[in-house]
Amino acid sequence: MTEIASGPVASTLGGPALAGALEWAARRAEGLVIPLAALIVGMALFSIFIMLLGKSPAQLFDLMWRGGFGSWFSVQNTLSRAAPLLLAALCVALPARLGLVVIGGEGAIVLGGVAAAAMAVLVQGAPALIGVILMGIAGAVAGGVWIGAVGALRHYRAVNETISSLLMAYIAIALMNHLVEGPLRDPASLNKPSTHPMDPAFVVGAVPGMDVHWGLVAGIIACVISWILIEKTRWGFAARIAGGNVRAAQVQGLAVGPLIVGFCALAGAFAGLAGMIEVAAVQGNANASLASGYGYTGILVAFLARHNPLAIIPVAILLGGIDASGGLLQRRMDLPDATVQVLQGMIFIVILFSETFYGRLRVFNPDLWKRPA
Amino acid sequence: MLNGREKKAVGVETIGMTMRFGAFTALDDVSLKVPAGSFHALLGENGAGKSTLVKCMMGFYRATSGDMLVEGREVKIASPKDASALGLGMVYQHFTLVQSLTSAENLVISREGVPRVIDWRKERADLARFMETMPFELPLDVPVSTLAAGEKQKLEIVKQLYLGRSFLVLDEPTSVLTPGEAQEVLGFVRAMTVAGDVTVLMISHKFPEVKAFADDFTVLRKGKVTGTGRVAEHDRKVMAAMMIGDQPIATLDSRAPVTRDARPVLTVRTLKAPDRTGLKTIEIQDLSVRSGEIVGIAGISGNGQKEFLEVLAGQRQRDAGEVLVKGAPYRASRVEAQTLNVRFIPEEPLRNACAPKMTVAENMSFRNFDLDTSGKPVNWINGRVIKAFAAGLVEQFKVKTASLSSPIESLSGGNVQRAVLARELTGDVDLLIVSNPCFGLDFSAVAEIRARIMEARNAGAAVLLMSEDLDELLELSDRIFVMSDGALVYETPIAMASVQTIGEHMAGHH
Amino acid sequence: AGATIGFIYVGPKDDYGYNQAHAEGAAVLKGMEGISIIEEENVPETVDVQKTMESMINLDGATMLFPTSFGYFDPHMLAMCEKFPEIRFRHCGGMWSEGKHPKNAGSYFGYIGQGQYLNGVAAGHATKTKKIGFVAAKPIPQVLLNINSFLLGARSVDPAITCQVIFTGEWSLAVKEAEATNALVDQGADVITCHVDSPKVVVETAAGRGTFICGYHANQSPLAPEKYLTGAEWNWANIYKMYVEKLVAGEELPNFTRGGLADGFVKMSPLGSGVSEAARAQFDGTLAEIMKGGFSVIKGPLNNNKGEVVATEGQAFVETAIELESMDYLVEGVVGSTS
Amino acid sequence: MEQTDLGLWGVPLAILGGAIRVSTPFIFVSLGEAITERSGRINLGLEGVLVFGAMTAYAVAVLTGSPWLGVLAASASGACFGLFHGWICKFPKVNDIAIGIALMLLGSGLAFFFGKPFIQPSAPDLPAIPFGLWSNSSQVQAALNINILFLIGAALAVFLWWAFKNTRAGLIVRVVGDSSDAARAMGINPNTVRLLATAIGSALAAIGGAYLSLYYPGSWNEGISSGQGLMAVALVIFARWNPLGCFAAALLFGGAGALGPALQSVGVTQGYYLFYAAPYILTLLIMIATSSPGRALAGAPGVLSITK
Ligand SMILES: Nc1ncnc2c1ncn2[C@@H]1O[C@H](COP(=O)(O)OP(=O)(O)OP(=O)(O)O)[C@@H](O)[C@H]1O
Ligand SMILES: Nc1ncnc2c1ncn2[C@@H]1O[C@H](COP(=O)(O)OP(=O)(O)OP(=O)(O)O)[C@@H](O)[C@H]1O
Ligand SMILES: [Mg+2]
Ligand SMILES: [Mg+2]
Repeated sequence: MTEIASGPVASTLGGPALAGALEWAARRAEGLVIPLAALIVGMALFSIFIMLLGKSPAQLFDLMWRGGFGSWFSVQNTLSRAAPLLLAALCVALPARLGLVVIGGEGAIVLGGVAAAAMAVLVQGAPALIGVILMGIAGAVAGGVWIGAVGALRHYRAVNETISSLLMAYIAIALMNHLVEGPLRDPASLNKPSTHPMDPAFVVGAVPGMDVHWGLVAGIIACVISWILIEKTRWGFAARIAGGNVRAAQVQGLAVGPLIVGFCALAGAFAGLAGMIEVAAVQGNANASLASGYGYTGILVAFLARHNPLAIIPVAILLGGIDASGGLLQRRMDLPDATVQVLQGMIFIVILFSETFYGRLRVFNPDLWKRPA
Repeated sequence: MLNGREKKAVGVETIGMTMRFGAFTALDDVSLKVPAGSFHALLGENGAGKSTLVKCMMGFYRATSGDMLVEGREVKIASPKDASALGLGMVYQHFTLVQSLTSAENLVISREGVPRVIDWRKERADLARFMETMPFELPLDVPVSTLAAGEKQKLEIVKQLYLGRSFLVLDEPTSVLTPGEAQEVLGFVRAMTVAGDVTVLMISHKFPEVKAFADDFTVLRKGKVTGTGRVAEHDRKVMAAMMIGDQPIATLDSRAPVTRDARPVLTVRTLKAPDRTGLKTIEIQDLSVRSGEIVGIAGISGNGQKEFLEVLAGQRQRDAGEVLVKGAPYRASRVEAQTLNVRFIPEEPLRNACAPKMTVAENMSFRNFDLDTSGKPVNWINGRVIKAFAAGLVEQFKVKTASLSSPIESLSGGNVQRAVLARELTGDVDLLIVSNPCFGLDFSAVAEIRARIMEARNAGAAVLLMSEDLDELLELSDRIFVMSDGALVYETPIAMASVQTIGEHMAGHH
Repeated sequence: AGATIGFIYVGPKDDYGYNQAHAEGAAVLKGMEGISIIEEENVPETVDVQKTMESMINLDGATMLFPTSFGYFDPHMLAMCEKFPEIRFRHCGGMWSEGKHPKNAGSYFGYIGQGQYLNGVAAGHATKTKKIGFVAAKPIPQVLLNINSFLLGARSVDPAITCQVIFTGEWSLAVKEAEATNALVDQGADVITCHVDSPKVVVETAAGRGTFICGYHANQSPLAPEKYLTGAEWNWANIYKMYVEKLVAGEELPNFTRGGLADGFVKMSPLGSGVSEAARAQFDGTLAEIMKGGFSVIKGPLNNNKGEVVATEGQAFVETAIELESMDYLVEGVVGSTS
Repeated sequence: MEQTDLGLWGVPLAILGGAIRVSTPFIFVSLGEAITERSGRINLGLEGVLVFGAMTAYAVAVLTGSPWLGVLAASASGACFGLFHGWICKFPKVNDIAIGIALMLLGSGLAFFFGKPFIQPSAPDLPAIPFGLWSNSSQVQAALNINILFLIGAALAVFLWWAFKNTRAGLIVRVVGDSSDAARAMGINPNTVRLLATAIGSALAAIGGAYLSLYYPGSWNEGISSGQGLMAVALVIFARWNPLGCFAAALLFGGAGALGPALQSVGVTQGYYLFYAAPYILTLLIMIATSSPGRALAGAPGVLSITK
């Protein structure tokens, strides 16, 4: 108990300092080494699969490297694909900290996009910054209301959030299609029903020096904010208590209902923002392409990141990289599109499996490296 | 298997039983002899290794080394199945009934040789015949989850008898029973041992029942046998000394008298709320707890105490009535609890008052993580402050934990209890609401916790104590209410309290 | 001079429908001297397709791209055109217009409505209930034109024929397409055609219910040889070959290419065994007329199914008419609505 | 066969026919998942299993000419996925929900990968029994042309409902789902039971896939499933883990799904997207109406992670 209070920093002399550093390293290394090892094992398994098909794993990994990370272009390609996943994954990770399994982020993304597009038409001609902000608010509110409703149904009516969020995702997509082809349709959008194009001034452009839109930055900021919220603020702490044990939270007088609804709404707002960015940075209007599965991929990202908002960033980039290299595999090795899916499935299963090793490998036990008392 | 009941009691012996969990030795060369037809008590403080020993005997754990003899013959018990084949059965400390199955399903599926397809007509007839030989009635066709704790415990024992055990281990069987029920159950089991139907090994922390029912006893301490003998030949003090060595036992503060003009801190009027089935309501007409007094609420579990507590803790909606704390309406919000100094200690704290996977330090900060040292609200969490705060409490309340950043679920039950007590009893306490605070703890832990509650009372806190343990109520309370069928049906000052009358009101005979 | 040419498909390239038709067109190029073909399937109409185009250009050195899905054009392909002015892009669908869109972009498309008109002629002879059915994805101009053409073709046989349409709302959704087909048959339709990405499900379900079928996108007659009347098929190979030959020869590529049956952009599946002699005769006659060029499917007097006039007496819209591209009505005789 | 115009009668008939046609995959997947969840595990990966089952069934039917061999092969492939999920989830700290999601990806990935050569060929269909011969309306006949798998599914639902109460295996599954400790105290190995329950559940889900590719809509392509596997898993919660409830929920879902096309076919065409959302809206409304606060989900297996 007492060594906690002093901590490794307290030691100054060489020997103890080294031991302290080792102890500190052991504490941190686990979270890094295990997933990396899992990644390698997953790749190895996939190599076997590829060899059985008579293709060369060496060529495969070479292509994957080049397609995902090997050049500045590839890196940007990867980051572009990772960008929407950051916000989509937060939509799963935040409620998960309260013990809720929300799998319907797709609905919030889609509605966020529609709301943002509608807002853009409404405030056409407004100063660019105001327009973008209003679009962002519209998207966030739409998504927030949608997933907030899932949380409210869960807390106040005991409706299971997994099923309700999934159902509501399908309903949201239907609603989006209805609006885009009906009331909100731009009559000039002939063969691709869309809402009216937004004011070009509102376009969310690329990060200077890069070919990746600001959505990436928004996503990273959202992840960092979420992490701070959960780990460093009273609301996050309260949410973790409620997620760990609702009864304990209630006994402490914590407002569990508002916490659940609030976190769900925030999660939905992030997803809605993802929809807004998709409209403002990519599509230029709302159309059926808004429902392109980011919400579902986000579930996977969140679970791989163990619902830790900071871990979402590397996981999304890994996923984006694999995705980005997928095209090259199709083109150069004549492998079907599904190859990438198989690879992702294999890697992710191994990474998820590797969680069983946390706390079980002696090397990572800080006590082993502790300086003698 | 009904025919199993014709089997005779068997004698069981362990020789040099050792059990290690990693580097920790939970059992160290334990030899224990339970002759056929005897009633043997296994004593020891929390964590002494009692449960570990019997779990090894039952094949639930595989002992590191040591042997088991049944009727003098060496046997290998690799799984609960092997134990059951030898006629050894156990009622676990934590219930192992299947909540969503009915009593009848629980009984039938536990027995051996269940046919692939169950003929319920035949099984039911068999069960009915069997139940006639039992001294208590149990509803057979409702899910176990709807049974009261006492009924569950009875069902556990009935199950073992139904399985025709000739050797029965009872791990703290009476902790959830009322004194009357405990008498009934242990009396019945005792009678069976006398008749030579079964041998019993009972783990207990309660000396009176050991005295009343057991023939022999063995004491474990830190995994070693520290004493054994005839119950009749040893008195309570001697056994206690074997259990804890010569460390001091906490003693209750002497009771400061309640002043006449002590202000009421908690007032409950015409409260109405639905119970958990939604079919019945609980109604509390008028209850007030004054500063510096302990008001006890007695009652058999399942009579609305839990719901009452949930209303007070803000976990359950109320239909009508008011709850006042220091004259102000109380809705159990966090701000109210913080400003009015209201504290809750629910029963089974790991399940009801802790987030099991969060660290010890975090759990200990639940009450004030959002306040700074001067009690003003803050929005930012400071890990260092939380740890320092927890370190102080851990020290002061002697919570045993590997580290402040271990998950609290890795602590033993007694230490979780201590941690929660430490959290809730620091600072100014004006109202303390406690439920079953000593469930499953050994006598020295019990003494310490009761002493802390009394200390809080003497410092001026109003204490509402709900307990299923009548002894505890009689020891601590200034006034006792009896709760039955959702209402407070009887009130008595401690000076006039009689176990007899209270018991009758608990059973609803008035 | 060699060239690398990229094809991008929105779905699997062997879907027995839209994407397969393009992939078959691309496959024809594979034998050509100095030409290498790269393909990517299942590319959604998001930033993904932009990155795919860029990746083909940057990593594979592609100099000409064919993003084949309609939704790729705006904004995705346009963004890439701007970014890579030296690369040539040709998009399937009639979106490109002079002055509005960059010079390195272009469109190609076929008048497949003519094919649906011929489908209608075959259907008009085959139907006994005077009710024919159309399973459609979305009420967009291209689809509406196909529906109207199908009905008008049938009405050229018997003006009492009506056509029931059911929109599924998605380009590819097997179960819904099957349900729509069943609903049409339940309402008495006995010839069915469709406009979805993969007609296989519609064709098989309709055949299973015993109705006749007209195909779309590709030749589905092997799926139901007895019941397959004919079908409107794409013939992209001609167009792709034309582009690539010009590219190799260093000639200027047309920005806007359209054609119908006469130009070999569209073709009809061989008539099936269920087609009567009379039908065959009228079919051949109409086909011959279309091959002459200047054929109008939509011509007055014609009302839409809300009773409003869409073409007055003597007014005719030839296949090239610009009005057809913004069609937002269903003609009289079609049961269904555009929203 | 007489072809008549049913007019508005077509709508209820379509709902009936749709319920029978569309529900079968939901029945199999949700019954399979009910078994798995009753044992305390949740396998969200059944969507992937269903797609792989559809592909396997179709491929084997194409290669052997026998649709029943296809169904058999599908269920075997499903069982393999189930065994894999069951095995991997027995390790401590491995999250069954997450593994399920990854399995969804892997299952459909493998199906698309190996299924490419089978998109073109036609496989023989599973047989159906014409229960509608008494009627002279071809529509009624078509609606009552009932596939054998549907009948098996219906029988299976009744059987499982009975078996969970009246067989040793059924009770053991429930024991394990309620409490691992209780099971262990009875000498049951919870991991083994869950392994088998997941394997059986996945085998059934794969049969649901076989129905899709071999009967309705009866073809193999990458879009064959529109999320039936995932939805069916959710329906199990909706059905409160009761096999009869699963059957009813599947019928409701199938019937409501037929509403959209049926209404369009009788001329109700405005806002068709909203009609297509009917199954989801209806299910959500029923969920809300039948849930109530203060009462836990009745029948939820005690150790199930998703309802904790
Ligand atoms: N899964 C586990 N992993 C590691 N340690 C464990 C685990 N379970 C229990 N322990 C250890 O076992 C100890 C005792 O657990 P248990 O709840 O059985 O205590 P107990 O003997 O009942 O003690 P108490 O008197 O406090 O109730 C804990 O201190 C803890 O360190
Ligand atoms: N699963 C486990 N893993 C590690 N250590 C354990 C485990 N179970 C028990 N222990 C250790 O063995 C010791 C004995 O525990 P046991 O549960 O047998 O105590 P007990 O005498 O039954 O206590 P109680 O009176 O509280 O029931 C504990 O203090 C604990 O340290
Ligand atoms: Mg114990
Ligand atoms: Mg204990």
